[in-house]
Amino acid sequence: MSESFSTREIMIAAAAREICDGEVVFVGMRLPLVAFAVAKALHAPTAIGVFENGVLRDRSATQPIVTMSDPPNLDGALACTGLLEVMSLLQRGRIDLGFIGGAEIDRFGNLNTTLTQGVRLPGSGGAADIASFACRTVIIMMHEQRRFQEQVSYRTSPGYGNGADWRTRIGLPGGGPSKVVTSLGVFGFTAEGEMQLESLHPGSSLDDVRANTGWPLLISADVGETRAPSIEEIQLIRRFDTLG
Amino acid sequence: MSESFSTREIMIAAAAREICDGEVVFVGMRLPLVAFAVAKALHAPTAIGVFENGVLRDRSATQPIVTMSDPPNLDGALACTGLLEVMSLLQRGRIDLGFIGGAEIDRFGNLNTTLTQGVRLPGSGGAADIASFACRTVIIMMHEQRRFQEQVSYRTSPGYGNGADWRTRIGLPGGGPSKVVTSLGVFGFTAEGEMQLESLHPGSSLDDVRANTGWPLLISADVGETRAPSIEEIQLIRRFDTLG
Amino acid sequence: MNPIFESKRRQNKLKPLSDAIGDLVHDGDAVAMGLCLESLIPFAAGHELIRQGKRSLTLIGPISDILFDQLIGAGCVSQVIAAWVGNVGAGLGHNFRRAIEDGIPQPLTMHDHSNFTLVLALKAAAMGVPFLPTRTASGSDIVKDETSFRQVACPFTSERLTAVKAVVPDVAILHVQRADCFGNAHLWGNLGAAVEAAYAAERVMLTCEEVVERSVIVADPNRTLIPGMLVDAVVHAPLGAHPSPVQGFWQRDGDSFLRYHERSRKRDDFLAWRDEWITEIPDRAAYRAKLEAEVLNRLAMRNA
Amino acid sequence: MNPIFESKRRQNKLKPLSDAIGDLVHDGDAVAMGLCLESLIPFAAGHELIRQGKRSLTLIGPISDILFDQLIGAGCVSQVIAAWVGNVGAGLGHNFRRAIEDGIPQPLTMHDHSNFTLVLALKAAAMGVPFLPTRTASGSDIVKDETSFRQVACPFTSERLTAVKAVVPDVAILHVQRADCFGNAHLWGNLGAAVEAAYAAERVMLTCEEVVERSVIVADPNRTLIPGMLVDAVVHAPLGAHPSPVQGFWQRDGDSFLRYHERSRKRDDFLAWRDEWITEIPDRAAYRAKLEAEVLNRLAMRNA
Repeated sequence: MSESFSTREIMIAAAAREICDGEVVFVGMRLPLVAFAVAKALHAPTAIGVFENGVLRDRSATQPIVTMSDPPNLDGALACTGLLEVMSLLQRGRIDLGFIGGAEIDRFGNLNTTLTQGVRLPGSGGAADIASFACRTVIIMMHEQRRFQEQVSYRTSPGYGNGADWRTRIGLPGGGPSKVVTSLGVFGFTAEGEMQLESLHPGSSLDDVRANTGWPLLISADVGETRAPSIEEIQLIRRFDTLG
Repeated sequence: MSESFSTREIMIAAAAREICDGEVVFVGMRLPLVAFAVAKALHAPTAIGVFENGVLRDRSATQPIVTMSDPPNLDGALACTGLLEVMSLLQRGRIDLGFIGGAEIDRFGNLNTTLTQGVRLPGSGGAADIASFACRTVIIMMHEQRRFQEQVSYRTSPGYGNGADWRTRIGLPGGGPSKVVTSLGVFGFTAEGEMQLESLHPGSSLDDVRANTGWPLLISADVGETRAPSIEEIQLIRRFDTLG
Repeated sequence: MNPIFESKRRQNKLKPLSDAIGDLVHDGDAVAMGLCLESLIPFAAGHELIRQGKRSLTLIGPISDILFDQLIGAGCVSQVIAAWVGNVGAGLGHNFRRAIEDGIPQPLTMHDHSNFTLVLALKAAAMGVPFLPTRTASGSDIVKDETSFRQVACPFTSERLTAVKAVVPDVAILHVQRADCFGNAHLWGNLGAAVEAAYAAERVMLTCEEVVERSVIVADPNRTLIPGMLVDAVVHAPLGAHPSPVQGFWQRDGDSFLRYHERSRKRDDFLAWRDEWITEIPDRAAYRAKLEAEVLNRLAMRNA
Repeated sequence: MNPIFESKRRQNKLKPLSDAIGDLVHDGDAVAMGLCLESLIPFAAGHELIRQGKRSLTLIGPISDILFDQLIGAGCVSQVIAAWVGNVGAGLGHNFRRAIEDGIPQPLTMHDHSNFTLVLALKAAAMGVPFLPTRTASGSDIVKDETSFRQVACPFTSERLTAVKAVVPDVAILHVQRADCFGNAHLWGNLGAAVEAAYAAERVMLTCEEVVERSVIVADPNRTLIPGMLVDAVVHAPLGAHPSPVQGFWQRDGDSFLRYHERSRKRDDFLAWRDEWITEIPDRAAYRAKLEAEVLNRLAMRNA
């Protein structure tokens, strides 16, 4: 009993599995928004979603939304407040999990959304704040060599810096990245803060990953295959991912 | 055409005259509350009242109130917000005039509401903040020798400190006290920041004032008599001062 | 998951008042109460603290009216961090004076703030920073208290400012108009430092006039000033702020403040008052029953 | 009386959009706009800035979507203080890229913030202090910009923190659901940094869906997040935030953002778009008339 699924769908499924029940999640937009809806429907019914514009929700929006400020994301919200209040929750340590992405990532999970060679990107938004303060972050990115660089050209959102106890030394209270979900696999981080392959998505190979990673990648001793999305997961993803 | 009036009533009338039309006034309780209502009815119809609990009003409460948080002071308010917002208005320089009082005052208009010899008083409340930031303050006090001291035992709310350019040196942006309205007269301040008698209330004498002031008091060259409350002022005071 | 958050993650946080106080407030805790200034003061919760004989509390609040005076007189308090302690309707607080001046019933350490510095101390904690800067009270004796205040230079302008130290309450106890069982709270009227305290505190306990369905909350999410994710317990306590006012529900019972002023003037009289109104009655329902019906009718407002 | 406040003291601040922009915004001003993040973006006011040919503006806003891209492309802007500049629905902002990468139509200085540091910069100004401290973005390249960020040591704990410099806008332009003619404004939905900007700015201009009587304002004073005492001009501009959403009034017009993305990809196409939608139409009424009735019907909400 299996069903075919897209790369986007397995990424959403993998992200959804990172949300535990009861957690307070800084959701973000696009894939994580769908992941949050799937997790709530499946295994995390009491998770709370927080959006940097000031919205707090305990249920997913019932209409598709493009931005966090679209009216369907406000309708049925538990609270509508402001950026400072939500950022205070972050800095105060009240957010369990935050989702972020980027144009470039390095081996220590630092992200760039500001400037690459010759290209001006939109900038941090709230990503640097989420990266600083969430008890853990999950990074979602397409896995391409230009994105997986030994060093990012601009460090917008801090991961583990230069590795080891860098976050503590620099005074970052949040826990840093716990997973990177890419189009090829799922990655964790070693105690030294270095990214490490944990599982390959069905159909992607170690060679694919290595060819698209700009540094000699650590591979976990028990690297496996990312669990394919169940039929239930796929159905939910397709229900919620109307803008996919 | 005259009418008898109490000391309390001439104090309220004198305080009301300090409010200009269009001003934003940090009102406080008791006498200033009545003074604000009288001023609005007579010569300052567009003045705005601000209360440190977070209430902003453009009309006086229609029922008598004991505290700024009594429901009649919230009914018909323009805005209900919080202490931090109102204090931000103060620190940002948005408050024209603030009323304050105290248990002790010294020759430079510094006030004590914290500790006198052997007596623990309730403390500053917002008085130190109003004294720091209002573009000018008007101080209202009973004129008794124990209250008018050469030096206050504890400086709760800064006036002109030790005189001259003290406020600038210490980094206080607000203008400091402009008037002291007492049970005996009305006082201004010299360019050096020292209190100076400007007018005596009808029936009080220079000797009364000197006997109740703990330092050699400056007397303005053109000291006169405080204008007695008009019949209109008295009627308004009696209408609003229901708790007097 | 962080164990400190366990109670915040419960879906139903409704508890009797005695359980909430028992579970959330421990001897020695720093407790923020009476944060709206003169309204929504959680007297029911305060009386339960007295009934349970809590000791060595630090009380935090800008102007918490006679609630602090009662807790001090009952011997629950060893320290106060406040801008004003007394009886707003009548002036001085007799128990506060006795404690400071004569150590009765026990010595009291007072950390004086202004209203502004107190809300800044709570805002710093709410924001998760160790201090916030201000220009207020320069040259005042208040800022000489080095426990709470230090000088700091602006790294841009070199101006000298006062740094106000963050105050992190162990518990914030707030009375609100309504909340759902998860702790999402609607409150309105003057807000004082209530929201800052809820964000600042490690634990948050709500007493409320009404427990409402989630649908009431989400019908006006901009009125949810305290999100349930910060709340550890919700107590249904109508009239729980008496004699202070609750916009939309109760007028201020001014006579009650004046009577307390007289009955707390002498230590023995205060103890008799405490027995009559707190320790000799089991709960808030009994307190309400003791109030005359005429008083309740006079104080009741229609929702506004 | 301080002359700067004269316009704030007027009892009737209603003006046509062109007068409000003409009176309140001058070449070289720092203008905060688009503060709620992706909703209530004052596009009508932004288009009037373009129509009046304002120059050398500094734009301030956390995520102000394509409003900033349009103003940059129209040559009004020499500096941006923001956390994110682009097209939220479609990604990059083409005019922003052209200005930064190629100096077209003119060079642009960018001061990068995170969302948190931007709201802190406005909050500092709102509070009247020159900086606020934070722990965010330590180790990020963002905080290397010494114009906006410096290190400061906590005088209590000695921790190193980042001081965020206050940003004081000359003008804040806000679109709100409703206001009275004195400028008391009710707004709801997600608030972003709107309230902080209104308190921070020297001058405040409101555009609103509805001008209401004072009685509507005082019926719910807790919804008055911007008090009239801070406001200098009120403009009745229904649909003034299109294509961004306005809770209770208008859904987001997503197609419009996508079409703009395509039509701004090349400089010449952008200029044609600007002519068609801004400079060749006289005012917002004409803009509204240009939108198809079907679009307006689709976007309209009942008050929620």
